[in-house]
Amino acid sequence: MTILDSDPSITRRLVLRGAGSVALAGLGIVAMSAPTVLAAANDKYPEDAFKQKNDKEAIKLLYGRTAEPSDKIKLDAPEIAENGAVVPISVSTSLADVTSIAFVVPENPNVLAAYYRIPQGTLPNVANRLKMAKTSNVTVLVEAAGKLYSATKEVKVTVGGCGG
Amino acid sequence: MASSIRVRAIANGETTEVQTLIQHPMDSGFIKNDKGDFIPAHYITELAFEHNGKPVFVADWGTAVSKDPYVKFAFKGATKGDDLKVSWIDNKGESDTATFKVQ
Amino acid sequence: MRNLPNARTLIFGLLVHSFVCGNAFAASEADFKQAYAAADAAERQAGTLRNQWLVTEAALTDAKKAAEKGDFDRAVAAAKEAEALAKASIFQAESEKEVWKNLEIR
Amino acid sequence: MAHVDGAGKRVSMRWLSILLAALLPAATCAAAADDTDPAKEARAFRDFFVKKFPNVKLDDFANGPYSLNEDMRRQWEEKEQFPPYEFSLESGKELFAKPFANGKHYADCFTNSGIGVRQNYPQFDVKSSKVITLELALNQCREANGENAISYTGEDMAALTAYMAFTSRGKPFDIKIPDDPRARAAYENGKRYFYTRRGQLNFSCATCHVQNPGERLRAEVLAPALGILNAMPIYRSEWGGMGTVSRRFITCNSQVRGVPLEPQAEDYRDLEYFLSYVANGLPISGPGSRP
Repeated sequence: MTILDSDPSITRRLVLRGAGSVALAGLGIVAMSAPTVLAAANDKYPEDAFKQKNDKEAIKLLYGRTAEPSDKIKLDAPEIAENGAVVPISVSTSLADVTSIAFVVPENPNVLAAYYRIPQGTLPNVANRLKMAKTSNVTVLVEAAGKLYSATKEVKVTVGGCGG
Repeated sequence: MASSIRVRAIANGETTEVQTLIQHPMDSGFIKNDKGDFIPAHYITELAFEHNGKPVFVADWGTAVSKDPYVKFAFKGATKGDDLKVSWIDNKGESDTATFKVQ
Repeated sequence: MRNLPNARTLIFGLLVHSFVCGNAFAASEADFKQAYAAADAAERQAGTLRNQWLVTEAALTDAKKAAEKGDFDRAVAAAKEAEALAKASIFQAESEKEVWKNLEIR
Repeated sequence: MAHVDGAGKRVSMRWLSILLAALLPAATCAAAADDTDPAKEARAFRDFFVKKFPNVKLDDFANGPYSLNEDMRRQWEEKEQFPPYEFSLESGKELFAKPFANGKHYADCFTNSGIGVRQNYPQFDVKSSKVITLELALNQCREANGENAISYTGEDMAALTAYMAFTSRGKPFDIKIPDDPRARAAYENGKRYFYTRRGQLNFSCATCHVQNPGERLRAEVLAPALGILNAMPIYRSEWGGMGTVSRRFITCNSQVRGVPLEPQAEDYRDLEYFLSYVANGLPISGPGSRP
């Protein structure tokens, strides 16, 4: 870890102190000038897919097709999540021409967790940290050369990350 | 101005590995507070990375991404000193943008 | 885990206890006041021993709430439960004054 | 024990027998030795864990449950690539540097301006005859400079101690018990607190962290008592945020269904003194992250 002696800009005062719901208020002004990067990414946020309670429905809405399992996808997730609030999950694949990667957790209240668009020149490897409400399969979907592939692994969760 | 975004972008040969941590509650809307009321959903919906004006990675997120979210990816074509622009926007319309140097 | 059965025994004891403590007669406000005072005194003694239990506090709160609603049967039962719990915590603290040494790594 | 009426007596007798049943197994392993040299005790404490976990390197006990469980260790190492306490650490660095209203700084209250000193806390202060933890020292510094004390369980205290721990990473705990009966008494009191069973569950700190480290209690893998404070303060996924030593002790008490003491109560400070002393020689690893 070098954060304390590297980029001085990193030590700037934080607006986002803690999880306070009003913590983001200071950013309202920025929100006015919609981020250009987001504008440049012209694909629309798949809002309906993110609302789905059923994994098959979510995949259908997102891709309009079903996936076939592939052994060219390496899904890395723990056997037992130390806490469902933070489950490190990563994927890499040797499939060519990958255009998107999505993570689905069928036992979560909203099954679609994340959808990553992979432009040309970006490697088909993603690591992220997801919440899991309870023990569930985790399915990763890889869209490659116009086809849809998947890999699945079970993660045991004893302390859920969704509360309630 | 202060930033909620932390980025480590390290070039190694032709590949640049990017790790990002964002300070955000990522409230799912499924958790109750001490009073038993549901804390309203408040989560980042889109996170985008741009190198030389070209998007290199776009994340669409739902409620199941962990608090203070982390993501790692890698892309080709950047060299040390290049700018990497990072932006996010959440379901309440709040947002943040910051630019980092590839190291 | 060698020590978990202890916890289970205690929790089981509690369940049994609340079951056997059901009251057959109708209690009055005076009954409640007496039962509550006894429980409160015991809990304060546990406090001087720095060993109060969360369940005792919860039972005391229950007793008060039930009394406010005029449900003195429940209030007395909860106060008696609180007293028994407070006494158990006092017993625990008193016996631990010496017994803790048995666990020490030497 | 005096009882008001027959029903009360029945209940108490039942409780007595239950409690006795709970206590007896422990009572049978009594050791008669009355050798109470703290240095010797610390060695015995360390040897106990080294023997119990022969595959764990001594310094690694500073990493808590991650020293004992491979699957969890991988998740932890992944998280350490960009640890969740990083925002708190940065905020701590800023808070630490920010001058008080009188122009003085936290740095003025500490040796070496507060950098790389975390391993020397807690200290026994002969003047006030009490154990001074790092958290207490920070608030004493504030108050000496006309500032209000901050919450021992809050984010700012966690951030400040995170920063001070970070500048001390790798430095071995170096806790001193001065040749003073009061210092020795504080250590003994901390030890007593550590081994004393409490709460409705009838657990002591040692029940979980001496007898059962590495085991799962519900979902959590219990950390060994040796080195358990080296990683403080910690980001706990369960909390979704940072917590100080004070916060950790309080939650431990609640988890065994006991009413917690107030933060920085004498018993808690003495407990911290004892636990830090027996970890002498093990490196500071804080701030840490835990499930």
